[in-house]
Amino acid sequence: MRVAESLNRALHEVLAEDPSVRVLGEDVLDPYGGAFKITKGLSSRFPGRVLATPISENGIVGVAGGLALAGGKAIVEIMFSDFVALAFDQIVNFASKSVSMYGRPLRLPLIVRCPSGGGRGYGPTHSQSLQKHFIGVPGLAVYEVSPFDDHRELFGEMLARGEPCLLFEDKILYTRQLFGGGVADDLFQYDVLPGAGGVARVYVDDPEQADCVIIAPGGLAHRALAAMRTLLLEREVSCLLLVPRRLYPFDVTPLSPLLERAGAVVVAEESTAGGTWGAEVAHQVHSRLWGRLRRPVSLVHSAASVIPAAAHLERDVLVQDTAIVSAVQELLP
Amino acid sequence: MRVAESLNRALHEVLAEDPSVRVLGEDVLDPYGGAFKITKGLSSRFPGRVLATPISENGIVGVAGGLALAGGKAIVEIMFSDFVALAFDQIVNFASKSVSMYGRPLRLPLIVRCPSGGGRGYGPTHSQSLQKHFIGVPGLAVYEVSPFDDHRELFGEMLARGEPCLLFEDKILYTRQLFGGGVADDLFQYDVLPGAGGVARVYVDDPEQADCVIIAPGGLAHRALAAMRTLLLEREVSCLLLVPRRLYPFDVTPLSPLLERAGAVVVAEESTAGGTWGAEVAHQVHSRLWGRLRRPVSLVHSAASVIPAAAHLERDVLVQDTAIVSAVQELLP
Amino acid sequence: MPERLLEEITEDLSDDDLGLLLLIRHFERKLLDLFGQGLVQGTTHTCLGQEYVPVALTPLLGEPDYVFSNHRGHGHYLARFRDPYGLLAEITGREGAVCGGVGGSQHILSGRYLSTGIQGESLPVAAGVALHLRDAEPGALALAYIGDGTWGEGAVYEALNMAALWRLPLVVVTENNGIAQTTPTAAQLAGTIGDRARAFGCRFLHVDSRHPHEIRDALRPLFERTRQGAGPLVVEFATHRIGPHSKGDDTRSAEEIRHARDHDWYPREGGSPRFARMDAEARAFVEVVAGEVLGRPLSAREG
Amino acid sequence: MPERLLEEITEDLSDDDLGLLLLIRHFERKLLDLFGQGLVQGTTHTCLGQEYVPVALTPLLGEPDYVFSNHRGHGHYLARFRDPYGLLAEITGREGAVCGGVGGSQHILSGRYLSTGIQGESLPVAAGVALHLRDAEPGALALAYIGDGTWGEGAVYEALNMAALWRLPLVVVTENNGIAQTTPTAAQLAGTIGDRARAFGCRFLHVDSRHPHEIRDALRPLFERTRQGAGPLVVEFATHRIGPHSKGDDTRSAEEIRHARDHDWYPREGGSPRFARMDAEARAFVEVVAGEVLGRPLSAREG
Ligand SMILES: Cc1ncc(C[n+]2csc(CCOP(=O)(O)OP(=O)(O)O)c2C)c(N)n1
Ligand SMILES: Cc1ncc(C[n+]2csc(CCOP(=O)(O)OP(=O)(O)O)c2C)c(N)n1
Ligand SMILES: [Mg+2]
Ligand SMILES: [Mg+2]
Repeated sequence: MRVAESLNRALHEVLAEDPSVRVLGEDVLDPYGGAFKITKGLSSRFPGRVLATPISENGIVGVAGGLALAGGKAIVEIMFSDFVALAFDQIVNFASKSVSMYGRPLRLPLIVRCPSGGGRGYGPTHSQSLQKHFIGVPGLAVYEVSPFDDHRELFGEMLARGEPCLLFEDKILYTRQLFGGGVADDLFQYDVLPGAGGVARVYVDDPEQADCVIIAPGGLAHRALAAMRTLLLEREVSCLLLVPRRLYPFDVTPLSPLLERAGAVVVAEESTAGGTWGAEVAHQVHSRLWGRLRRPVSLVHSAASVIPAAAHLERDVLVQDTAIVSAVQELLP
Repeated sequence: MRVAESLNRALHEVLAEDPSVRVLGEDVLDPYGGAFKITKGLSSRFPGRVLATPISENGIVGVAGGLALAGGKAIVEIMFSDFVALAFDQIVNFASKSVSMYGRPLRLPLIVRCPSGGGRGYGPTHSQSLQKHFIGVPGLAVYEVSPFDDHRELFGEMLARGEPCLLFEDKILYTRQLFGGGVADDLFQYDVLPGAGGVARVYVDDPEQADCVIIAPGGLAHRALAAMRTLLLEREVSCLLLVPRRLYPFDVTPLSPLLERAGAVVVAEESTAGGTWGAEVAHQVHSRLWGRLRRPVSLVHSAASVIPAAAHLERDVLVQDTAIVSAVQELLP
Repeated sequence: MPERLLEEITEDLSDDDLGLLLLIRHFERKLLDLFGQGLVQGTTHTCLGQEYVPVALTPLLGEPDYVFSNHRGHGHYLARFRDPYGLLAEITGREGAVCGGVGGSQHILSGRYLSTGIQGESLPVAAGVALHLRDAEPGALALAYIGDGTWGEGAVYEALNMAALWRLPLVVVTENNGIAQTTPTAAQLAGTIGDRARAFGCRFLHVDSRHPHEIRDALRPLFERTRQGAGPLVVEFATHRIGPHSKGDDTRSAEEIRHARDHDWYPREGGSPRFARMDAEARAFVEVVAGEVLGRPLSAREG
Repeated sequence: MPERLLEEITEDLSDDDLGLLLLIRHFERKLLDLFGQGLVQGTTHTCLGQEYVPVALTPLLGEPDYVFSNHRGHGHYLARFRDPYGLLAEITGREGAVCGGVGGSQHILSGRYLSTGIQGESLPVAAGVALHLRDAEPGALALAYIGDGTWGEGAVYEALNMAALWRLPLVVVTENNGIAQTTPTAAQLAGTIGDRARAFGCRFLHVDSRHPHEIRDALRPLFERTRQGAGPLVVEFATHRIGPHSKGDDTRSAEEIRHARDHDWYPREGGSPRFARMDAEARAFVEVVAGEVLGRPLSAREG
């Protein structure tokens, strides 16, 4: 099953199980089912609970906040995550404030789905990875879709938080296969790190025997895997990949033993450098494992540039597997 | 002279010297001169060049972007920086993209002034320090007002960049005196670190003889000074305070010799933790000075909370000098 | 609606209405007082001159209805809850504060009443609540108060559009006091609020009256139709802010302020004996409230 | 403006107008073709059926005027610059691309022409440019193209309000093709665009005609007044998108698509001999352009 289908199926299940959930977004109705088809079939199956909205990102998120406030649950689709910039106020100043600024906890079950990332030639305003701009807001959780994850469980966890959640969905994943059965490919297997809130770990034989740990959100999974393959086959370097479900709040503690054992850590993400999620993770790692790493955590980002539309220029800018390979190699003796 | 007057005077000079500069914002006209009086006198002296706008933060920043695009220069006042959330799209997706996304450099001299920070009892939506959410966008520089800085030079530098700049102005500074003549107070002197793009350094006798370096943006200056005083008088610990003019782009290289000599670094800012400017600085420091610090860089933030309106509750949440004192003490042997 | 003689207004009112009007008036006056004495921090926006709007509207609302208020919300709150203790405790950060002192003057939640300090932000939220009510509690509505200046925010139009498209039970009450902070309406609003509302497919009523009975009579059937699915209603009150925007920041000319004061519902000459008595009672009551609340310990934060 | 017989349209036109119309038509058709062959990446929105709008408007604009275009901007660009080489190179990332291949189909800057891919974002920017022009180059104007769906964005109203308040030389051209991606206008827009524009103090004209001469005659005096300080003008073209939203994503029923096609200015029966000749020429020219451009090396990025 492709990741798009998995997300779509998860939404079907969520709506079937909980009649208080609504879905809102631009062009989400059948037969179209959303620009990336993630909402396909929902409007036919759950009439009245799926709303095609005007082109009003700020307004839509506000409406969803109102639904959530009044006792419903709302899932918003932002057509391209770049447009979530228009809803920054409703997300940061309304929804995530409301859950605590009235002096007592308020439930506000709201998910804002954000198809993100480049690699599809959509150009500078349709390709960004804006996760980092939403990190570190009390009352706002940030998640990212991973091809190793159980998406039904993911939506369940987000709705159960009772506070606004952003879900970044790297568009590049939509057409990729969901991993299943613990097998990533012919070389790598995966499982879930126990007690870490849904962190997948991907490794050759033994997660505790890696030369280097790569931490990356779901959108980077395939590039990380490709890098691990190269490193293993061409340099005999074995890596452990950790893919967290939730980017914020994020606590590196349950990962530390693995990181310490390897002594070398790379964090990769598609964003440009500067104030990133990776820098946050790195800071936690450095603080916790001071004196126990061989080298400082290495951050892998895209180039400091807008994301060009032309495929060959875009490739030069965005993080590729080769950048991860280089970062790992530079860390090792 | 108070910082508010210094900023006001700088704006007067900028408008007097460059007839292409306009000022836009809510309630910026005389006799009011803006909610914090920073634009006082401008509309009387430069009629037609100062525009009181409707309450339309996104629109105002867009209009300013248009002015800048067409050959003018624009300075926008956002009444409270919290409202800049409404203009996130125009800032991140239009102004900072436009300077490079058309395949060649485009000049877009635009300053968005953002009165920020708490400590004045304005409550959760009027007290935030949102700097971190704007860090790391290519084409977008982030500055912060410092009481050690030359504000005329600051505005000059921002306009000369020819790209959008956010200027955070901690409201708590407005009523504080601008430092002058190299004297911070009876204990501390200051000067400008050469070759570092306007980083003030504040120290007892010798900037090269500090037990610890504190890096903090301008809004934290007085709290850092108070902490340094306590540390010096009560613990005989001498600190060097570094206050950068520009938060992004930020390069720690020119600061490294000072940091290395001290071997202990604290970065303090008023934001909540998570994806902060401080984490970015820390990452640069760790990468550059690997193996040459006694302890990991310590980050000081406000508590992970909304900012309460009531003064006593607000104080508990926001960074105080005492938090900086503790952070420094924990770093030292 | 033609305007009645000003003096008539207070005399026609029930004790209940008049008492509420006076409670709000004296509460706001006391607040400015406390500010002057440095006993209140931060900012606060009093509704002096505009008290009659929530007093008129509140009886049109039932328990299931939501109210969204804004920065100038003390009157909205007091009209709904008659709880000066909780509100003053909130504003001064004392025990018994309705939101523990976390929200303060501009950020209040109590039951189905919510205010927040970012202009225009509440309108899409109110539309969302109305959407929920439309389907889950038919007959209930969401009412949102905004000022004339807030019509500068794009969020207002995104919300009106969706509310009209989806025929939501939303009432937008605009207190058009002719000014936003220091900016006259004519300098920040092109065209008219009425034309804007209608252009977005909303029903609209302009209200000049300051008489609660008249206002209620005019609005009752319109609210009713909104409850029954006729879609959003925008009501514009021509009103006057007779005090400063927040505190000590009134940049209007003496003449402009006089003009505003001329429209005050509060009789200049002191009014009838009943009025004088109730006025004195309200004033005294607010003094009691203030004394009691300011004597309380500071609020503690939960959690 | 009454609508003339469809067949007349192309016959009345000068060679220049007709040539431009046909250039745009064949350019867009070729693009869909190239997409089909996998020779174009990303996304692109063709203006099939709407070509006459920029063809009609461009002669009303002078060098000092700014044009703001949107996602559906190939016609706007070609009408202004007649540069199919630069545009196709941009869309396919080849040497000679007008923005080096960085911007692509939706993000183009050339002189005083600028497009961007976020709906509504350009309106406040265009207002700012108009403000600059009003004072620095009186007589010049800024013209912004938006679609009907884009009237959902709050930024549109913030911009119209300021443009009207400040009497800016801004023309907002709405190509109302009755749909936004897959959403019919009636499902995303309450009220009407005309009422909205007027409610914000803008002058307004609805245009049904597809005839460039008629359109120009109707608009010339209105543009002139906007240039002379009469404030913003909103023009709504009732038009039809006869192709998909981008590629292969037309969810309309066969009947709806037929209805759109019935409004195509491009004669179904092939038209006059002159038409047939020029049509063949334009088609051939676009083939030459495409062959030449696709033979070029990939664009290199400066700096
Ligand atoms: C988004 C936003 N921008 C600006 C402000 C600052 N502000 C608070 S009240 C106000 C004026 C509001 O005017 P109006 O809507 O007419 O209400 P009034 O104060 O007259 O009751 C402004 C600009 C704000 N709170 N939120
Ligand atoms: C802010 C924003 N939201 C959504 C989109 C995605 N999008 C691109 S075109 C489009 C439909 C636009 O409709 P309309 O304005 O009517 O123009 P048309 O496509 O019909 O020419 C949408 C939703 C976008 N580009 N920007
Ligand atoms: Mg007002
Ligand atoms: Mg359309």
